[in-house]
Amino acid sequence: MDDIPGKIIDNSATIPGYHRLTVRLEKPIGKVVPGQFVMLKIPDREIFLRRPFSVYDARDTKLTILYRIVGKGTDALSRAQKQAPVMVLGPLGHGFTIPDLGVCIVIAGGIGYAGVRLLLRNLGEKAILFLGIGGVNELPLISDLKGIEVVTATLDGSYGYHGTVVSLFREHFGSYRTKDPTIFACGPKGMIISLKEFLEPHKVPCQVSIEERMACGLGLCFGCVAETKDEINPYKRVCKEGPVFELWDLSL
Amino acid sequence: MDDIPGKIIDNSATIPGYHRLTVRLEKPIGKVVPGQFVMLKIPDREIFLRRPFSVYDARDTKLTILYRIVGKGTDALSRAQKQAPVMVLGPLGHGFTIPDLGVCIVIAGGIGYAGVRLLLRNLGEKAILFLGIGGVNELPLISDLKGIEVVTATLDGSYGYHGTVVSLFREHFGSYRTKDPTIFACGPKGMIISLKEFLEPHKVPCQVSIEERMACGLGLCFGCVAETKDEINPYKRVCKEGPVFELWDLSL
Amino acid sequence: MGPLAVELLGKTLKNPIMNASGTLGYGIEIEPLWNIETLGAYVTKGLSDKPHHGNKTPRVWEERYGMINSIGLQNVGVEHFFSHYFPFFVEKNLPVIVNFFGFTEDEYVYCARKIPSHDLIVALEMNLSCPNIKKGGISFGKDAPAVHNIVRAVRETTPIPVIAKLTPEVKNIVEIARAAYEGGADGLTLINTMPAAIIDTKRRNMPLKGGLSGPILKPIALRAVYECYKEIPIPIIGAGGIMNVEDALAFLMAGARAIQVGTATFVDPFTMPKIIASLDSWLKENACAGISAITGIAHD
Amino acid sequence: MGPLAVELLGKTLKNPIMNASGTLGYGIEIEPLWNIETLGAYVTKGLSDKPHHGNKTPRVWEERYGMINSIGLQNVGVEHFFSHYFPFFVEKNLPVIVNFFGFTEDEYVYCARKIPSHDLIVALEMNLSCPNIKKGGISFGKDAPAVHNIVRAVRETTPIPVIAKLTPEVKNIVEIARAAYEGGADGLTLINTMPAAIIDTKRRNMPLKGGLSGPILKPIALRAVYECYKEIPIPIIGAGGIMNVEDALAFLMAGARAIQVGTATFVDPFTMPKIIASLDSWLKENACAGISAITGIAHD
Ligand SMILES: Cc1cc2nc3c(=O)[nH]c(=O)nc-3n(C[C@H](O)[C@H](O)[C@H](O)COP(=O)(O)OP(=O)(O)OC[C@H]3O[C@@H](n4cnc5c(N)ncnc54)[C@H](O)[C@@H]3O)c2cc1C
Ligand SMILES: Cc1cc2nc3c(=O)[nH]c(=O)nc-3n(C[C@H](O)[C@H](O)[C@H](O)COP(=O)(O)OP(=O)(O)OC[C@H]3O[C@@H](n4cnc5c(N)ncnc54)[C@H](O)[C@@H]3O)c2cc1C
Ligand SMILES: Cc1cc2nc3c(=O)[nH]c(=O)nc-3n(C[C@H](O)[C@H](O)[C@H](O)COP(=O)(O)O)c2cc1C
Ligand SMILES: Cc1cc2nc3c(=O)[nH]c(=O)nc-3n(C[C@H](O)[C@H](O)[C@H](O)COP(=O)(O)O)c2cc1C
Ligand code: FES
Ligand code: FES
Repeated sequence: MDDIPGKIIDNSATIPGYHRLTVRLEKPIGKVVPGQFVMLKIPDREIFLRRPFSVYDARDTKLTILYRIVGKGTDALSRAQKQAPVMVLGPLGHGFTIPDLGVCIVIAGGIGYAGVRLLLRNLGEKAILFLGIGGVNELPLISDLKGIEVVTATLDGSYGYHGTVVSLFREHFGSYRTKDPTIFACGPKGMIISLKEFLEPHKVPCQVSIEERMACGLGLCFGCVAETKDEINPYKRVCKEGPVFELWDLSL
Repeated sequence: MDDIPGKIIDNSATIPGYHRLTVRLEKPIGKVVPGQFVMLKIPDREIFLRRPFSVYDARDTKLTILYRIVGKGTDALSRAQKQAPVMVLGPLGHGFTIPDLGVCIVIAGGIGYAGVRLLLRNLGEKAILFLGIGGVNELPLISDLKGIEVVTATLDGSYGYHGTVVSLFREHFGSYRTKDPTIFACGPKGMIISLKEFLEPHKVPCQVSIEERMACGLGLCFGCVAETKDEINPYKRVCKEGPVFELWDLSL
Repeated sequence: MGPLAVELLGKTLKNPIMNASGTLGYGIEIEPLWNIETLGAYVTKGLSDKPHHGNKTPRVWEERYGMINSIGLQNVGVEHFFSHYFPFFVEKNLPVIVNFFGFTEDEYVYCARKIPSHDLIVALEMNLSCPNIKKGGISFGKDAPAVHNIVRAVRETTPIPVIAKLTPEVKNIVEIARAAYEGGADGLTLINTMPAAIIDTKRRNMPLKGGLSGPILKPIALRAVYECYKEIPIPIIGAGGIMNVEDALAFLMAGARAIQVGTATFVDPFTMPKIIASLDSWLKENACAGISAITGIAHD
Repeated sequence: MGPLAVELLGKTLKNPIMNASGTLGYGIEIEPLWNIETLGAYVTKGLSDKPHHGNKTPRVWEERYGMINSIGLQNVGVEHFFSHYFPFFVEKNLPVIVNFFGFTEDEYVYCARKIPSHDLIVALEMNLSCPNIKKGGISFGKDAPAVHNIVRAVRETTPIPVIAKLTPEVKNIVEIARAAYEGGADGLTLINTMPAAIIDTKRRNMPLKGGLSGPILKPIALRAVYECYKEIPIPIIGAGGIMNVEDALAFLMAGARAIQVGTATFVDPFTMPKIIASLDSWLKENACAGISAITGIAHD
């Protein structure tokens, strides 16, 4: 882990509202466990704190993230020019643990895809991706994903299954039950909650990557906690003990 | 008076530590009385308030100031690139009043030259300039001054008279006494004070341009006052009733 | 009146934007740039029974995202204001809030007594940050009983509505606001500047201490407005670092009926007309019938 | 020891830089980036007699040039700290200041009692911003008599030097500092966060209120240090928005013996090692024999 200066080499919209940012770092970020993230210093003086983003791809001195514009920080980032200087602190947090056996089912909702992209690349054809997006126009988000089976749900029904990704997954779950499945999920809170409700009776292993507002990303401030079932110490830091948690440990 | 957007078209060092800034304004600033100033919004987000600078030159939509780097604002300004956007509020304040008759003696100390440059241009050969600088290396500051008699004092004796500009002026004063002289002065506080001490017995008319830290430049905040001999209302705003005052009205 | 109009202390203002006291001179100075009638009301520079000269310079210093001032309440005195400057507002038909202060309780009362009732005078705004020379220079606005007494004394002096303007340098602003309310205040202005100091590390000295204003104050002021809105049933005027329409909306949503812009005018003298225009567009874009409807909605 | 060394409460620290409580976790978290022995001392996260879970999220929010936090004093409890985390500092031979709090006077005393005397423990830092649940949640640090009493109670409990850490939300910080001094405090930390709130104008709600920290606090903190240095004869540790060596120098010149860095670490985790290195260069460039010589020079 280090805080590495870098320069933006690409910052273009994949689809409207979603940008892919590639940074050339002064030195390699090192080994990244899928699910880990970086704290990015956005090159705009109005943005005081850093922002957390999942590592989308990291090879040698090139680091990529995929981000959605949701507020002033991501908006400022989307306006950053090539060559703009950034600082990349990472890799941070506790990532996904890949099981030795069984089928790997990855469920991603919207920008949650960014959080599992590296996982998918590592799993390769061992994985199947259930993807939930708004409509067919968001499909280009996964255009760089090769050799992996994808089952898609769109909220507007413009492509694939018409409905939420959890409903879609529910319909397919039966065929995986006996195959020792591990589930990996990343997406909006509502998605995680309905996934939990569905899985409750089945108690299959499920790792989820969750989000909280962060200040430091390093475990220093205790600003980013999630409530767990640990009775002595319920609030765990998303940036340190997470962002990937066992679904069954969380109090959602 | 208006607040006019502009773009930097030149911002180069005249001599080390002294920059000349030329701005292309979106519309002409209008008639400027010599001694008037502008409040400049420096294109750097770290600089919160505007900074006051005398109008050095203004023709049509081109405005020039000459500034010395003394602190964080002028330092940031010196690093501003061509095409950087600025805002120019002006012309502001009460400038010099040119008498109908008599000889015009202009005394400038260091960057004080910037405050009388427009006056000198308007006076033309009616004027004589007593200039005080540190050494010969600062002489290029007045290289654009044509057709005016200049008598120079340097503190290090490297050019012209060796000493302060007020000592130099003192030696010459006798020859102007009978010529109905009006004196115009701009320079550091110490210069103004020693000028006053010298002129005290003679009581010739003397207009001085003075400086104070400013917030608004418009007479709104009463942040920039100078003490005058007015008993009812001693503190006058440098940005509104000044920056040019009758020397004999001031309590220095 | 249009959708920006607000009711304040029995008068209707055409919009909720006014200057903060002491940041728009005597009003006439801004005329070369824009018409002062643009404002909902003009708030006077702090006036006193007798004229005051104020402090020596430096009086202002820049700070990251703010500034510190130590003007020292320079003003021409209340009588001179009414004879020389007030007619300008009458001519413009612009409502006026008269900010005033004293260094003793008597001075507040004498000054208030000299302020005439006039259709255009919306209220007297009491600057309670002023040092009480009888109490060792601790400002009037810091102790609940002192606030109660001085507000009551002024309230009994004048038929004009009284607004208490509070300092944030207190241990509990809601408690102080309550004391003002119980003393008879008809409204609150929140907040005045926060005491602060500059250290010049080059010269190794302390060139200026005084009141901090500008964006740096905003989160402190917003909390004061938010907390007092819940507890005190009189209208609040918000102030502290309002730079743009977003900031103005935040204060209104936190509970302000109207807002004051101070330091922002020094950075961009057109800030207030811009905010007024942007508020108008905001109402249209958000299909909101009137600006008053958003006062306090952050509490819902 | 080198030119950066400072004496503090009978111990020598190798430099005057420490973290602010609650902004460097339990100390071990920063190890992947730099050695914690770089610091003059480590200040613990606020500890209490019993563990505390803290508040629900959101707990942090960005503000222009600062942030607001409402962590709610989550901590593992003082006993767990000493059994699990303190040995790390012993191994590193790093002086420790133990920040602690309670919700009643008794809790302060019980907690202080559990803190062992140890050569590395420089002082106990009492967080007086903590709400007093018996007094309706108003913090201990706001009234002079309350501060006097609680400091005295702790002082009588422990042989370790006691530092009072004050909140800026008071009517007169010098008066509070004096009460702490007279109650027996051996030092002061100035200042804790300032209460503030965020309004989200898009969602039209108030997502978070809590303590404001970061550069926005600096001028307020500098004034507190400057004023207390003149009046109170015990060492001051300065805190509030220190981002770089310039800021550190400003606090030292205003009167601080040492300084704490909090929020800056979130923006750049290397802030403290950078300040230490820059202070060292500054001393050389300014031909200054020791950093202690600049404490308070802005007063000369
Ligand atoms: C471990 C982790 C990994 C993440 N990875 C990605 C990623 O790969 N791609 C991506 O687009 N986003 C990711 N996020 C979310 C991203 O950090 C936020 O969208 C971003 O910080 C918002 O900043 P802003 O200034 O634009 O928004 P703000 O103006 O601060 O807020 C706008 C909205 O964003 C939400 N938000 C703000 N901060 C966070 C946060 N830290 N986590 C979640 N929501 C937040 C707010 O609640 C609000 O709804 C990740 C978050 C975490 C914690
Ligand atoms: C009416 C007027 C006209 C001026 N014209 C010119 C000009 O043509 N060219 C030029 O170089 N300078 C001029 N000045 C001075 C110029 O405004 C200051 O040098 C500048 O504001 C300093 O800003 P800073 O941020 O670099 O300095 P800071 O970091 O703020 O301070 C550094 C030093 O500058 C001094 N200073 C800061 N503000 C002012 C101020 N408003 N007036 C005087 N000293 C100040 C401080 O006392 C300090 O010594 C003028 C000032 C006034 C009032
Ligand atoms: C230069 C200056 C002068 C001020 N004078 C007064 C005054 O006379 N009376 C008063 O009540 N407040 C005075 N204030 C405080 C402002 O009215 C306002 O409450 C404060 O500045 C916060 O608002 P802002 O951040 O928008 O400036 C003054 C502020 C400044 C900056
Ligand atoms: C996330 C966070 C947690 C904090 N926790 C504590 C604490 O437990 N005890 C305490 O006395 N101060 C606490 N503080 C206050 C800091 O120690 C410090 O006084 C304040 O933040 C000002 O310094 P800064 O501007 O450098 O952050 C905390 C501050 C932050 C930002
Ligand atoms: S963001 Fe600071 S502990 Fe997680
Ligand atoms: S700078 Fe504001 S009155 Fe002169």
